[in-house]
Amino acid sequence: MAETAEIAIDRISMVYTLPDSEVDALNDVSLDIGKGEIMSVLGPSGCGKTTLLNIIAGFLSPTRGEVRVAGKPVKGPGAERGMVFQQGALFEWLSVTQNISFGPRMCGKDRAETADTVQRLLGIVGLVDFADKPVYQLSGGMQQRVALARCLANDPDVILMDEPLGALDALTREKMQGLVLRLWKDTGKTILLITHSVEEALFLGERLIVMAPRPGRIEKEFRLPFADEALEKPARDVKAGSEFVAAREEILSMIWDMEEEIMGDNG
Amino acid sequence: MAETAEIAIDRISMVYTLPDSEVDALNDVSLDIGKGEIMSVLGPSGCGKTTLLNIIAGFLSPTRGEVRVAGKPVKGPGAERGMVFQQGALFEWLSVTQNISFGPRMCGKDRAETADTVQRLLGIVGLVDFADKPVYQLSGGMQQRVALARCLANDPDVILMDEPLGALDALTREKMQGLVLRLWKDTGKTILLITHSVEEALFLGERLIVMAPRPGRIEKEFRLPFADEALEKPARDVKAGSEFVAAREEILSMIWDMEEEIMGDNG
Amino acid sequence: AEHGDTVTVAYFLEWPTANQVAQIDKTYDEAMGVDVEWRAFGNGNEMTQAMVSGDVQIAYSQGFVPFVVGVSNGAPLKLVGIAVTYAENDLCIIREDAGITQDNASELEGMKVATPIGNVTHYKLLRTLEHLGVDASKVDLVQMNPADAAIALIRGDVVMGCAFGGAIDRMKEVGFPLMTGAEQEAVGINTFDIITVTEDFASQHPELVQAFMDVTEEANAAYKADPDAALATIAGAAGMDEDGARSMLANFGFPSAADQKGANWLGGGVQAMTKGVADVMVEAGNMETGLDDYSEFVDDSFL
Amino acid sequence: MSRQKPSGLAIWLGLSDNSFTRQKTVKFGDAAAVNSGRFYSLLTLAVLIVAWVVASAFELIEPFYWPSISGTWERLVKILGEGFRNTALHDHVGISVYRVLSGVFYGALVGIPLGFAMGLSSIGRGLFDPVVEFMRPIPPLALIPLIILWFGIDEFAKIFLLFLASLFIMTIAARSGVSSVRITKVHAAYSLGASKLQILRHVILPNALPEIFTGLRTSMGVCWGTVVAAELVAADKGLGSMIMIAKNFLQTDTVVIGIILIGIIGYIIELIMRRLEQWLIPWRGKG
Amino acid sequence: MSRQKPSGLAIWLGLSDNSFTRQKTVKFGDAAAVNSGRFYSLLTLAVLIVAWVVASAFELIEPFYWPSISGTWERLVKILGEGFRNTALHDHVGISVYRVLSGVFYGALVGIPLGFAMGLSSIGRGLFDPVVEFMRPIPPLALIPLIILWFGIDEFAKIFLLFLASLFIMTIAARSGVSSVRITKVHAAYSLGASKLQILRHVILPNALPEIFTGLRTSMGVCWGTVVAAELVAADKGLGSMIMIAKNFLQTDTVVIGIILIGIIGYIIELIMRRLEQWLIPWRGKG
Ligand SMILES: Nc1ncnc2c1ncn2[C@@H]1O[C@H](COP(=O)(O)OP(=O)(O)OP(=O)(O)O)[C@@H](O)[C@H]1O
Ligand SMILES: Nc1ncnc2c1ncn2[C@@H]1O[C@H](COP(=O)(O)OP(=O)(O)OP(=O)(O)O)[C@@H](O)[C@H]1O
Ligand SMILES: [Mg+2]
Ligand SMILES: [Mg+2]
Repeated sequence: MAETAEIAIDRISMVYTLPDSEVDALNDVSLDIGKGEIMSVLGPSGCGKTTLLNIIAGFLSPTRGEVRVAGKPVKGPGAERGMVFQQGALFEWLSVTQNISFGPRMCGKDRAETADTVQRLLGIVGLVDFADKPVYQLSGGMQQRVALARCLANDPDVILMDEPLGALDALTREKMQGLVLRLWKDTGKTILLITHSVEEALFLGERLIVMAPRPGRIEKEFRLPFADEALEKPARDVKAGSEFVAAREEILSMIWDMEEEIMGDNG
Repeated sequence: MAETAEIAIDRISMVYTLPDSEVDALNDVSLDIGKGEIMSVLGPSGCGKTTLLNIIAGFLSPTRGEVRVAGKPVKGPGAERGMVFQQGALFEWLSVTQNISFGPRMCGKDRAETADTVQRLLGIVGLVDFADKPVYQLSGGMQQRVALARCLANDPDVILMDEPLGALDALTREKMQGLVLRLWKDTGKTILLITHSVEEALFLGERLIVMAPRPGRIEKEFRLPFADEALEKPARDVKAGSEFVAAREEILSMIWDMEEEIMGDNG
Repeated sequence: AEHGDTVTVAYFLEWPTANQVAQIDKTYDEAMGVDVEWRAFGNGNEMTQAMVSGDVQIAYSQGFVPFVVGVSNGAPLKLVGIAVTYAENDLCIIREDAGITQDNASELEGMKVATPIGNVTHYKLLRTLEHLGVDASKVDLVQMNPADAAIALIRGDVVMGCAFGGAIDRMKEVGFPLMTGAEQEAVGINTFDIITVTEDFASQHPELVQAFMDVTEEANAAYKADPDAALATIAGAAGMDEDGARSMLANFGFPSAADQKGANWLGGGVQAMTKGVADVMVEAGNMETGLDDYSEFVDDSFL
Repeated sequence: MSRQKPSGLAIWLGLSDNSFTRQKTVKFGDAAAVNSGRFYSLLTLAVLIVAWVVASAFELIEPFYWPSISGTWERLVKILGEGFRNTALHDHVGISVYRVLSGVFYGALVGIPLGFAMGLSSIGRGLFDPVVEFMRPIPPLALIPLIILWFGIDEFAKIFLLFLASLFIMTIAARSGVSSVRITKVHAAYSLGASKLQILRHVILPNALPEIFTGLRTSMGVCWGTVVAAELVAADKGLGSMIMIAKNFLQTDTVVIGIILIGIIGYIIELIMRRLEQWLIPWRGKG
Repeated sequence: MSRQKPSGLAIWLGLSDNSFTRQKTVKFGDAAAVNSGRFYSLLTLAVLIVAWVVASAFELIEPFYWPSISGTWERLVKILGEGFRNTALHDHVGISVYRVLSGVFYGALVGIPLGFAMGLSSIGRGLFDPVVEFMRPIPPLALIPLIILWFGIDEFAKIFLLFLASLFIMTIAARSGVSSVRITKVHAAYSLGASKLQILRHVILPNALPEIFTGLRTSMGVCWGTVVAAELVAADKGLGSMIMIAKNFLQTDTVVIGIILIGIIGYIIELIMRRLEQWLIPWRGKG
């Protein structure tokens, strides 16, 4: 099967077997993500977002179906698929530089070259002055910038992000969104980003997937102009645009209804 | 000095003395909050929001100035000023009902009457089915509803909230905002609410105070129509309104500049 | 331990013996051609255990009962000589204020008595009680080493304390012997400590055992010739003051090698006595079974 | 690609991946992917038992180093029937357990109020700090000589030793329990109109319970270790004295039985404490 | 209302509120409002010392129960000069410390790999679980009789006992260190191209270090308590044997000196470990 999709998710299902029951975390999910695309995933808690990401990353193998990245079936984790987690995935015993250079060092890359890469990435994420600090001395926002840089240091083709900005306060978060967008534009990576924030999903997705739970599935897909827009005009203008506000409204009510239906009023 | 303000903050200053330096947490802050008003406070981290609230609550005594609530100078905490904290202030060894009835029980109120109050409050916050659950089994949103009910059980005149919704996810948070607004409308309490979310501050404040740090001070004050509007039309319509979006924009850029000025780009 | 050229000898503190002159003067080391390390123990059973483990090769002045208990359980020990005889240095002291004497000794039933369990003191206690018509099984025996027993008696935690060595002097401050050594000997309760070696050591290094016995014999002879000359040295080695050491030594006997070969001792008396001790311990329920014959564990060839 | 479900037995034995681990591609470093390995546990047990049986049958080991399996069994039956030195086995066990429980009880009785005083008041902290800080690093065993001198060898002396062993553990546990109370909880209670006494009773005490319980568990363990030592020095009854006296008679089988009993009872104590904790403090770690 | 600043001395003594506590209106229940209470500490110390001086001067207590201050001082000078039983005091201290350090060292040497095997592999966990679970609740003291029979009274036997005392603590610490590694860290490392060995070396090991260190600290404490017991049997040197022998001779002053030394050294060990921890694992608790 010839395909152009960088990530081809081919009818995967995931069933977690519990002692007394089974959870349909994903049910017959198919999705293609093109090379250089940035896609955001939205959905209520427990709809299988993390499960999906873990399958693409190769940490879980699906009960049925398969995922192909650059045409090759995923069998396990690999350096060509970088990950950025919510928080706490940095190596707190290492400095900023050591964290960023972790991938190249593990893969046995040339030292001088690695040092250059690290220097360049420190510049990109604006942490040149903090190169030798231990990461635990950094604020939450800075830590996530280190996580981004660490992921980029290996120059992966695909970047998978699981609520990367979820633990940041509102202002820092907005700034970080700009950084992600800039990186996407500059590097042309394929990015898949999970978020709980509707605004973030709208802003950072060329495409947006809304998932629904029980069984976990893709409920709706949108194609959005905002990420591209934001490359030209200020983020705040994009977010204040009437189109953005309207899209936000639509998705919010969709999720709201979805939640209501599932849980009643006890969220 | 005859005054009509429910909370009169009269030129208070607060200096924390550290071993080698002093922090001007609040500098000559004055503010009047009318009876039945709902006021939100916004400001970057470290600008003294919590300090201000703690002084009103009576946990801290200011270095200079004084706070009067209902005309009486504040000397310590009291049951007429209720508090709602971000999280972790519930008594996890008690059930939902026991948490809510804590105040009346401590004050030695009539048992039957307390039971009625609790029942009524359980209804208001939608937790009738969870009355006998231990609170640690509840989700974050439910826990904050218990915290609200617990505070209301004592029927305080003033409710002070320090980021009450800060730890909730976006959807739950929106729902809780509606609840706070409804409570305000129904009970006519004087409410002071600290938040980090611009949207929340706009939505929940008849008046909004923006504070600035070093020294902690009130930078700007707004009078807003949205809280009142939201009593009549759906929250989502209010938030999607162009006025709201514009106000959001203005305040965001104001704080953004404030932060930039203070910390450079390293948030 | 036997690290090539070290031999470890077990001994007791507060137990002044004539051969300690040779211990301090390192006569043993010279005669045996090895380093002799002296290790102090709290009771004879621990000596047996240390010998079983291989860390101690010679026990000087081990109690007779621990030896019997040990070999009955298969410990590879050999009795090669008599160290000291001491009727008056292993006694049960009863508190003065208890109002108990030999005549009403049965009042001990139900009372607490401190004794090291499973050694000569214990054995003598059992024999004494038997002689005085006390039901030993009704006496509340508390396992204690001499020093602890002395403290317990002085504090009044126990009504009677049985011990050997310097602890007896401290006990006598608050009480008197239930039976004196002489009284005990008169009814056939003999008291002596022995010299034991491990079987391995005896078979692999008989010359060292021989040398040890020779030096001991000489030291005993020298002491008997002039007891006062060595007193200071002995007291120091035993961890006592001179008066205490002198009064204890006064009651010690160090039988010569020739005497020991005689029928009273290794010539047959000891073998018989071994059986007697074993029978008493078995009867009192402290030992499972005794052996029929203990003569294979007695070796008089080094005397 | 549907997979065949492994048998329940294989999962129970830890030989097959269970439903949780089956779907993981990388298991190394993933604590949740480590199963009970029960098969290998059974293997270990089997090897140990077979080794003992073989060694016993062929008399490979001198019984005073390690007893034969049949001898140990006979001894156990005998002790169970006749007791050891005129005391029934359950009395030996009972008295040791009683001593431990008493020591922990008195330790808690004194230590908890002490810890509360130290955690709540500058005066309390100041008064007791020097004593607690100085006594804490002294192992209770080192105090045995002094305690014999002061209190003799009676029940009181032993329980006092165990009391000391648990006292400082309980004091420090209670103090840290008090200090760990979230200030927002206390503030919330004040704002709800609670008095100081009410805050002590309804906020600080329940909040300190988990740490107090941890202190109790630690105390139990330490006291169970110390009771053996206390019974070494002077005792007519108790598991520790049983071991010591048996040792004097080279009854290695009784020593082994005693050690095994001590292990089992220590384990049972730990299990009971865990249960109690789940039952009494279900909110533990959920604040 | 400006307030007068209290004197620095009054703050140091804990008699006046410091800058942190001064502004709080409600202090009860607020752990941060409890100051050092140094004045009362000094008071306690003063009372204790005066009591000792008075008791000594008027000979209120039999020296058998508690030594006089002058007698203790003289004894200390004597022991410092001549040593105790032909061994210098620092040798007694040294040998005890050496035994503890050796025991902890070997315990760590065996326990850490064991804990890693148990935390990382189902087979490792299965194989060792029965032994660890069974041996853990047995206090090392109860093993003394067996250890004397097996290994005698030499240095080896003592260190083996301490080794056992620390082994299970270290095993469990290492195991829980391994199990506590956040799965996201391991996943991140895999995604960065690390091999299993690299993950072990660069992720799991550093991540387990804080718990291993806690294990080391606990081991030190437990071994320091156990060394006293280990030295009861046929020891000629060491603080434990010094106390025991001194007690036999009713030298209460030496017993007290020994106990105080044990307390001080235990405290010093604890301080050193804390320092080492801050220095070696600065990231502790900051993950
Ligand atoms: N290891 C597991 N075992 C059993 N069930 C699991 C496991 N992991 C996840 N689940 C279940 O699978 C479903 C999907 O979980 P998943 O973590 O993928 O959701 P999510 O969309 O990431 O949720 P959230 O937004 O809360 O992170 C949930 O119902 C969850 O309870
Ligand atoms: N107990 C204290 N001692 C010393 N300085 C303090 C203390 N509490 C707060 N501060 C300082 O006072 C200033 C104001 O603190 P405050 O907690 O009131 O800020 P905030 O606006 O609530 O911040 P945030 O949004 O992070 O909660 C900060 O600079 C803070 O570091
Ligand atoms: Mg998720
Ligand atoms: Mg704050």
